[in-house]
Amino acid sequence: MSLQEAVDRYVADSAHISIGGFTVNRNPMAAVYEIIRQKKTGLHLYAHSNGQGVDELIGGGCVARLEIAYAGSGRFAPTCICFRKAVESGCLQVEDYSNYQMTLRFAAGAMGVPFLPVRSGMGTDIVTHWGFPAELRQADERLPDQKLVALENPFGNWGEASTVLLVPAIRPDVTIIHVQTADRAGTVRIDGLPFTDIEQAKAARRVIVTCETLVDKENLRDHPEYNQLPFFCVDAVVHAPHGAFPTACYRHYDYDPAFLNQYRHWAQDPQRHADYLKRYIHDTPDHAAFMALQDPRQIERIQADPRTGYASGLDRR
Amino acid sequence: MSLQEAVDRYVADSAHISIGGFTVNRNPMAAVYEIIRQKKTGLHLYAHSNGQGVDELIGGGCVARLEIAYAGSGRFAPTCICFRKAVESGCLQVEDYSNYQMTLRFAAGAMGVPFLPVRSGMGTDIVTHWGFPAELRQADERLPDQKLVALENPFGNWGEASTVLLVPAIRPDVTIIHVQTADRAGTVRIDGLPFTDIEQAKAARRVIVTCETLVDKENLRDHPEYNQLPFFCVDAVVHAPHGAFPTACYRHYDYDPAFLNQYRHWAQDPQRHADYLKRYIHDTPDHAAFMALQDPRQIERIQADPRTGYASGLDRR
Amino acid sequence: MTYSAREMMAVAAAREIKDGDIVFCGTGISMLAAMAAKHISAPNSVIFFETGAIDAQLEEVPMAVGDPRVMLGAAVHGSLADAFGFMQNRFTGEHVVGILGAAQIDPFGNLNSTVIGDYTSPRVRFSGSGGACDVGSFVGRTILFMQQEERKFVPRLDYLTCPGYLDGPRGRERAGLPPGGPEVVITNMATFRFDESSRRMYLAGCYPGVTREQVLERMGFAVETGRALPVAPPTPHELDILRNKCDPQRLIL
Amino acid sequence: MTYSAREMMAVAAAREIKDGDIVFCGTGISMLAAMAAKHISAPNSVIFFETGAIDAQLEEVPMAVGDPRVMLGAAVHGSLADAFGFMQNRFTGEHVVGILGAAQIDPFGNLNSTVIGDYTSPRVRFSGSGGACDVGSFVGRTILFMQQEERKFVPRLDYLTCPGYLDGPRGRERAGLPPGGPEVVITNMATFRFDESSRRMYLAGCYPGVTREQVLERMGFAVETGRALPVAPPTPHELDILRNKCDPQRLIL
Repeated sequence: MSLQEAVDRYVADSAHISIGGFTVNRNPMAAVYEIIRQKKTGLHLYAHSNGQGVDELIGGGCVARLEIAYAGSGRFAPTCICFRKAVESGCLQVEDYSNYQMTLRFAAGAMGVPFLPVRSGMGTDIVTHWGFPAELRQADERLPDQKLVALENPFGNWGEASTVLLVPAIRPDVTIIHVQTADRAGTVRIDGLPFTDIEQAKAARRVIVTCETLVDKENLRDHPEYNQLPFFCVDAVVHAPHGAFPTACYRHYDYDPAFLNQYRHWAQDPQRHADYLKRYIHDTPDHAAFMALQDPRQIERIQADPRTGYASGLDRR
Repeated sequence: MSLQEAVDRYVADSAHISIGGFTVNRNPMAAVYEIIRQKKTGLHLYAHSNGQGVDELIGGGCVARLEIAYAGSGRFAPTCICFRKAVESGCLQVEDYSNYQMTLRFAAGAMGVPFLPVRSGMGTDIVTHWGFPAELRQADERLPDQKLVALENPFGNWGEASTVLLVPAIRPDVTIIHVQTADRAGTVRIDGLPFTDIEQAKAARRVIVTCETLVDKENLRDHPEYNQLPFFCVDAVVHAPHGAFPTACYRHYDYDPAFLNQYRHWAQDPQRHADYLKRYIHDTPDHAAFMALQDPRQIERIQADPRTGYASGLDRR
Repeated sequence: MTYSAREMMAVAAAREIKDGDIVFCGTGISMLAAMAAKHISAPNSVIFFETGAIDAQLEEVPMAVGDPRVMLGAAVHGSLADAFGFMQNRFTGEHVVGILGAAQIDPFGNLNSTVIGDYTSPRVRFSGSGGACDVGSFVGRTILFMQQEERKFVPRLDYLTCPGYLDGPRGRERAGLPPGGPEVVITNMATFRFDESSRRMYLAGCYPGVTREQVLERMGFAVETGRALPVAPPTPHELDILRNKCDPQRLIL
Repeated sequence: MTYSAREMMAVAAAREIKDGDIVFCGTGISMLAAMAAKHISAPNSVIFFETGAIDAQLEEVPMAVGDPRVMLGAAVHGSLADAFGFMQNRFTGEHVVGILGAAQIDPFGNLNSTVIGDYTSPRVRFSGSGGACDVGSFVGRTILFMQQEERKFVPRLDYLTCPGYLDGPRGRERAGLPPGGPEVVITNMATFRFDESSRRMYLAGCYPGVTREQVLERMGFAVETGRALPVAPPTPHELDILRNKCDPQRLIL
């Protein structure tokens, strides 16, 4: 299946979607750009700590609501640019959780339970301040009625916990992840840190996987302990080289500091941002064309060193 | 550290212990035999579906209480022999859970929460019949006051669940697992299925790891994604070749059908069982001596075929 | 062509498996049924063990779900938490068919694999639930293997280990369980299904040469027999697959 | 030997790390502090990221906790669930020291990294909690980095993202949080600690050339200053490690 077809089929306007990756790493950018290219709107987006993918979807006008723990791209954007502008101008409804709370919410969806308990956040405003008002929650059956629920430990002081917070499960319509290797049926092998990609995928009704390398089934069966997601969880597998660019893909390429700095400059100004969207996304037919606009010498520079898995010595200023 | 020293130091009489492995696979048998050899008594034992390890500890007179989902060794003993006799004669107190409930109880301990929710078992006698009476539970601070607690879903029908069961965390004094590879500091690499070993280890105050191959730290650092347990979780690492025998260790050796059939024969009769305990365990100084009593041709036969990870074509009748 | 009752049971179960099903296998005959189905009519079914092996490529019959033979050529080696998560998760769990056995079964397809007699001082102790309680709670449908004996088909279980339809219509819902429940009971003489409205077991099929009366004699409770049809004997092809592809060492058969 | 305030901050934090500590690192200067401690006084400390990299062997300074540089030579690549599990688990969590920063801090060491102004229509929106709320909730002790500015040291936070001692003595216990709490606040001018009984911040140290008054001027609330001691400047060895081993590219410093 092509990425155009996968996004067209599984990402409807107003869908609840989640994207994998973490800050500057393994964001499913090819799919993010395709969603923008197809002008999807009103998306309800879930992420834990996501930088570039979340910010581009917001900047691309696709996102109405966001549930997230952290919107930043490390030193390139300690707070994501378009995210910040959208929140401050009141264009984006946000519900805040902590990273572990978001992780557990995806894990609850993956496990098929309505909630999981956590000992994080009691006494903070994350519990008391709701981004989605109670009326919105009650009116929308896609949202749990409550943001978080405190529960007195029914096992007394077992586990030395008098109280826990319960975090509600997330079950997106579709989760999109970008991985190093997948087979044609959809079995996934992630190298390096998996972040919460696997829980996000299992929690979703539909899963789109983009990958650097697409292989036959036999190639992944010698060491099943290195695979994380079986084919029956996956609805579309797309071969998308540099599919995480400008974020990193461990053992393949680094994040691109030049692009990320340039993006910050573009995103800070409405006209520059509009020009960027037109030239790089709307006027390109696909990710290969987007990549063809990059400086090939820079693409060479960010290739991963086989020993370290990143571009050792890369100029990252 | 020697296994003698590790067991002596971390397994006290009446300790709460858990052992890894599953039915006929990767039971930490070298440690089990050492516990029997040291005549530990009154142990409170946790396992999920464990066969040989659980049965030998019970037969060896070490276990007072057991929390378990399944006590069997597949076709060799659909119900473990010593376990069955101990329960039917009233010598062993047992608390029954399902496999997933036990898995989640270890996971809760590993995560540091007092309980986890599950949708399994509502309406069954696992909920209503308690092996440990309420008075015992209230008198013993090492036990949660309740076996299981039903909770009405505080998020309404979120997740299509009206009710969930809460399973209480397990936090053993010590967990013992046997793995293929560990480094001298304790970082662990399991090949093949990990079962619930990792959750069991993380849930425990102390962890003893026995391993087929002991390596230097550098050997495990090229592919950290293949390791499961970091050194700071592990208190003792012991090199114990054939440490899972007579159960299997994937990519090293198969279970030994001859021994397991012989064991069934021994365990069925008190005198034969006493002779077995004396000759194989109490009269041997360590696991190497126990292994030296085995037929070397049979040990050769159960060596794993590098392609399959088990002894292809082994006579298993 | 002669065949044993065990062979008939394995074939009857294999016929219940649809292409694309995710088949949860226990030990023994259930593995044979899953292997046979994959060779005969459901090549795209997925064999799956609670131990975490997904889409195992069985070359030799495993003797336990923890047998290293379940690991060969799998898609993923997960943990037990992963395996049960797939079943509890409704997106995947609804595609799972579970194959289970037990010491006792009642008219609503509930199972006992824990004790005979009083729980606190049992006459006979069995292995306990293992994953059965979880599978019976979570998955879309289950296939149950039983020996046709009066002491095994009982009006009331000594201990309810694994939920079927509990106390009947909407019993699972009232208890808070997900939808699902047993689809078929396969014994050494007959097959049973469950009435859509009463959720009680009825006789669905008798093996060649077996009468309804012979079946009823070997049950501790009455069942409706009016819908019973003859069960076709194993075909030579089915037997060939079972004997020569699935269990050439005769470890299970 | 001259040095910058950032260098002083990194060195002051590195000195707080004990050998054997498991150090939770965020982005920026906290990574430098952890790297410096490992080279100077705590060779057996473990650098650990919420992204799941355990005992990372940093050769280059990561620009984010999701930077692939955190993966090099680690003991284990876990998931986020694993990483936070180690902190919530008391057996391991008590050995973790967390290094955090924020936009605002209050007298009890609670942090805001979410908004300035009203939550529903903020004047300034920041990234949000990330893992900070979890770390502040779970781990044995935390080291907090702040810029010494009046608008950052506020009597009342606009939004409480990450718990310190909440409302004071036994505040965490009343809320149901595990034990723990901030140990030290490190700014570009001074260090602060928290009184054992009142749990309020007090001035613990002033950097060379900084007076108590200068510090107080740059705070929105008063603190006790009687226990303040001079902080030793970075030694040449500390500076050498920091500049040449930890951040030769000057990405953070």
